[in-house]
Amino acid sequence: MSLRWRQLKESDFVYYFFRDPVAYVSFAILLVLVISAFGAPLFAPHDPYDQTTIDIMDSELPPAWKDEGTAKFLLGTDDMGRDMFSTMLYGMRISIIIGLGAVALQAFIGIIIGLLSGYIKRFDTILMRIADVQLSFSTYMIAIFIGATCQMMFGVANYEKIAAPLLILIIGLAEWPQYARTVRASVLAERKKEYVEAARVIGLSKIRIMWRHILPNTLSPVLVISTVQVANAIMSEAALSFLGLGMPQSKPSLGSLITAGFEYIFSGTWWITIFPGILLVLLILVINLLGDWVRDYLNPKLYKG
Amino acid sequence: MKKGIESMKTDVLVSIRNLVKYFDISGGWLEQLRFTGGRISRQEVIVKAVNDISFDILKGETVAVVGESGCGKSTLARTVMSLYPPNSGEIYYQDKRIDQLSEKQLKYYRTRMQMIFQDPYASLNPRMTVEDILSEPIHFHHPSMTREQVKEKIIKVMKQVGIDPDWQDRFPHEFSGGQRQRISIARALTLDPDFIVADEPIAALDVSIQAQILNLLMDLQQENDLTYLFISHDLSVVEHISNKVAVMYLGSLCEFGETEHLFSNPNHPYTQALLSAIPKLGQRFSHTRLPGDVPTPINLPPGCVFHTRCPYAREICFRQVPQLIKEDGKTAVACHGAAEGWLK
Amino acid sequence: MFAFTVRRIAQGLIVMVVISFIGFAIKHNFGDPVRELVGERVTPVERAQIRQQLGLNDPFLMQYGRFLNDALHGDLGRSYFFKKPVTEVIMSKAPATLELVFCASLIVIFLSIPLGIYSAIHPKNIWSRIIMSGSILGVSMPVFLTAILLIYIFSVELGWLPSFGRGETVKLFGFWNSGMLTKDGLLHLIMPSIALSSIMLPLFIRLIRSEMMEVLESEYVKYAWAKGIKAKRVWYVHAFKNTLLPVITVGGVQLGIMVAFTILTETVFQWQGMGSMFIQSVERADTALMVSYIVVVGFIFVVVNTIVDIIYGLVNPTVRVTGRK
Amino acid sequence: MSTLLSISRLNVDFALRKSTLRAINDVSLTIEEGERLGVVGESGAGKSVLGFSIIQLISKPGFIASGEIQFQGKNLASCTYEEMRSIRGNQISMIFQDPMMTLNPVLTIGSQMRETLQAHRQISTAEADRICIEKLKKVYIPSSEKRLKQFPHEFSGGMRQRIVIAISLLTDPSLIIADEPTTALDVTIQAEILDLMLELCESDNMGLMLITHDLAVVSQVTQRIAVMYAGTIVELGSTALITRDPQHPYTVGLLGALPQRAARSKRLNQIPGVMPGLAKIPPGCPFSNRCSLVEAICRSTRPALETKQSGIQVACHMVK
Repeated sequence: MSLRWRQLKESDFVYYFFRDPVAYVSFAILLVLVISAFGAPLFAPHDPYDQTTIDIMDSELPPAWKDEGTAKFLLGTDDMGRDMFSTMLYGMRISIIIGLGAVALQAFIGIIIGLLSGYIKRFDTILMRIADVQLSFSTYMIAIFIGATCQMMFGVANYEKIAAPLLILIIGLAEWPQYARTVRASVLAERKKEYVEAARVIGLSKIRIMWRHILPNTLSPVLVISTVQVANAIMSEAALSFLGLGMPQSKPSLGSLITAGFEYIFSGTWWITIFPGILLVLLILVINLLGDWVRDYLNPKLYKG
Repeated sequence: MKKGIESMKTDVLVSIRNLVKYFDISGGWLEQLRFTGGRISRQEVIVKAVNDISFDILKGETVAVVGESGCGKSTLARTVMSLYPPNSGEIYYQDKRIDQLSEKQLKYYRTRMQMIFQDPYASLNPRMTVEDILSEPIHFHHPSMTREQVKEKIIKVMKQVGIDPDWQDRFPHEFSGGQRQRISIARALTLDPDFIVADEPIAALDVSIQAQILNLLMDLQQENDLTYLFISHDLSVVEHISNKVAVMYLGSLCEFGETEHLFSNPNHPYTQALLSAIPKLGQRFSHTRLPGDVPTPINLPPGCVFHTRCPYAREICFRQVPQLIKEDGKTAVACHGAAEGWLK
Repeated sequence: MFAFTVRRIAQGLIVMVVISFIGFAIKHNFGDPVRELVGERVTPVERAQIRQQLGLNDPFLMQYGRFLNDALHGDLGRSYFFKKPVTEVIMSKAPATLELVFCASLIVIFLSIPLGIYSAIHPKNIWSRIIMSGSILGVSMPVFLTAILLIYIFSVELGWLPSFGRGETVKLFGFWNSGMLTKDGLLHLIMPSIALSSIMLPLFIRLIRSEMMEVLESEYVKYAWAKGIKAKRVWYVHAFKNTLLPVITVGGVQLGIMVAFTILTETVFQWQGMGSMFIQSVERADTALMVSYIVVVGFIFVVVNTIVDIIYGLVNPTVRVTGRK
Repeated sequence: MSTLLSISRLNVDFALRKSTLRAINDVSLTIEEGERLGVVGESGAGKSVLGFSIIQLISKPGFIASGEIQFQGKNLASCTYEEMRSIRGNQISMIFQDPMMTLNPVLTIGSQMRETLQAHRQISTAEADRICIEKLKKVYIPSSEKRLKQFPHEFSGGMRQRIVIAISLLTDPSLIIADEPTTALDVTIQAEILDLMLELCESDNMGLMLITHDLAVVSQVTQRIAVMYAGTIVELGSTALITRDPQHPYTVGLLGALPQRAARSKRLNQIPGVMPGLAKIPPGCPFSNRCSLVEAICRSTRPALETKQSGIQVACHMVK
């Protein structure tokens, strides 16, 4: 244990990480954001889901430093009278959960399909054609289509009830080709290498070679795209919510908060949109910055399928 | 079969008979479309990597396969190792036919035949420690062996190839190219094989390291009673290490025979050109120029594959594929000129 | 090259068939053509009759074949909401979207290439750092948020630019409503085009930069330096020509994707194009219109991709001569 | 004969994140006009860096720390960018290792040849084409006129290397630096290319710096050899003398390791260990940790390159 710890401490990864201010500052901000999102019930001064504590008379109050603001609501309130700060924390939690869930699903589908089509020629053509079509269609588009279809299937009311798992499913189904292509390309590159032939000469089975030899060597590019994909999934969720295909106003994500505020922006009530907007951009930005850093550090050739 | 090849003897370890290996690289049917002469046609693109090759490898000897890049020598090695199924022809290991066996039936032969690869950087899995790399074959083929026995075996092979057994937990990237090649050799030795295919084992190494690895291979052959199929493009290395040489050109065997005899008395015009091109220390060149370039293995020339570049080619060479014929009892040559006596 | 082109077009056709099949499957399962045709106030008996007449009880594949045949003749069904043939509705909305995409593409192409090249040639320069920081911020900004911010700053706070609609338009060739010929129309185009290009532009800059930096490391660029060639020629001829190849492939696809982003932009700016029409058709459960949008957008993507592939083939001598990618 | 290139006390450093490493350590050598010099060493010995430092194209993060490179009355180490550009590809041409990678895949052979001429001379396109065709003929490329319109992928590896050689001849340079020009080629092609280079150097009285790991190749083409080890020259002298009777223990070992020199099927003479990386070069003689003749002085004092009894310059305390 202590040996592992020391190895980690002495590794290049840690060394370069602490040498790069962009990397550790981004990481620190991300850490704060994630902790405050998941600790929302502890940190938030108000509970936006508890109808009894919300007073419609408090609606559209500006931030505390404005003349009409009150200290009770630091960043003001939204159109329903919910405390912006608390609602944003809860909203960020939903955004992050959906983002991570969707990426887990994409990665699961994508890695399996990528491995299969990279190693078994028969699957390859058809699976990659599907992935190509889906990618050339843009993942947003697919997500919007699936979302629209789901909404028609379930009806608006039912859709809103199961919005969170449904969004994970929609974004996951829309974006798996990214993973599949990355994994496939790196499987194709790895399986040409002689260590795979060496494993075959030993007589190991295909499944074992795939699992023990090829998969571990495709993980660097997977890790690199994972960070970017989390950012993309959060963005997709926000876009879907903005179009009314995402989280309902009663349980808003950052995206649906921005949507709700958009109607009021012309009347000068900017804070309902701008604050969640800044938080959303900050969240995505730090993830992207970390993703860039990880990519530069690992520097895998992100194989262009 | 053919007169040129010795009939099977008991001391034949591996025998290759009329081996043919083609690769279809035409892709899907849309990729096969061609537009020629005003009409659309479908065309398969087939690389004829190995064409009808036969020779025997006797127990304890080193047979080298030489040829320029793209001549099919590596494909031959991999087909012999059952990494590729041959399109036709047979491979025998101690008189047992092994080219049509399933992976399960092959399991025993996998312990008898092992392989060493060219690129010391690609041939070791970068995510496995030396111990993992060396123990994997043992665990797979001898699951009943205890942890201690496996450990003992690993230490033994590591010592044999000259790697400090204390370095078992290290990863491949912590070793130099020469050391990695030693580990790669150690992996081949863990199963105590009789027969090792070495595919350009020293091509990627520096001169002083090449000598170390060649010496190691020769030592191991003595200690472990090994038989080698040694693939190389470096003729001076081949001359040094092998008992017999097979010269390949464009997927075909040009000449096969005892090293000393073949080097001092090459019969095939291609062998002659190849030998004359070896840079020799302190001598000016006197090489035979070959006109033109090597044709692609996709469109093999008819007749003798070498006729497009052969300075002696005659009419028969354009039509008829020459057979491998043993002329003087020592080397077998596939050349009409040599067979009919008009070459020289 | 000919065979290559044939291949690309054939692949495009296959994709179109798949898209139309998916589109039809959605329509078949969720749409109600009877309602689209005659509305809700019809007795069940009449309803069943109409169903029979329309062939809605036929096997799925037969109906699909009919759908395909109709689509090939330009008939994609009737919109329930607009009470008009879908083709007509889409034709009236398409110019708005296409003009928007066109302007945004111009912004992307004319800004990304110089900025990308500059930051690749001088990676450590302060301007390159600013470009790169700006582009990562741009990549992290959702399109609709950029649009909202633009409206807030330039319409609400400063009052310089109009915040919604297309403004004054001129009818061209009898069907094309163009906003690009009047001052008002152009003013209305500014913010939506910027918003639409806001995510593509940084992506393109990053793409061009990384591809170009890779090319600058290549052996042949080093050889060009060793030949004593002037820096400008090395950068703009040797390096940039090779950068173009991957950028064309990825870039073409991305320009197609821009059509998808019009949905978001058009919604924010209440731009009367195909994107906002699509979202409205989803809200109104106007299945025929929605499915037609999918098919039309799919068609645009396929056409763009095919053209891009063919251009790639023309630019790349390896493909041009051998016909293999 | 007068001196064409004279390198004196050249040091090249690589600036890494944590430290600076010396890749070329105190190297001095000369090339006379029309002379062919071979630079031999294993990978990492610094021979390529030496070649690139002459034309000031060391890959980042390498830079010339000190020393002079005198070429036709100019010190290349202190030339301005523009001065250097007008020398590269003009008076000094370079031939790279892998002909598959050195030619730009999207430009025709003609435009890649023409641009070289036009970068250094004020000439018309027609005149440039005439010179290009003339040089292509010189390297035995048939139907040269047609070739100018073709792209690199339409040529085989050997043909491409001929084209690269033709490009290097365009401006009639007085020095060609060839960095492993035949390593990526097959033996038969290698022999042809070397033969061609030798012929051209002799007919045009060009200087050649042939950088390679292959002693046999060097011995066939060059008049003098510089043997490099870990960033320094350990032995420098006439090719005939060194191949016949090498002095430095490293050269002795290297020649002994060649299968050509050994009896068939007998063990080769091997040098134990590996060449140290730049960060791990021992103090004193860089070869001391692998040398069989090593004594105390070798571990403490760096030997200088001196002319010994044999007439060869050797950097070794033990050689008289």
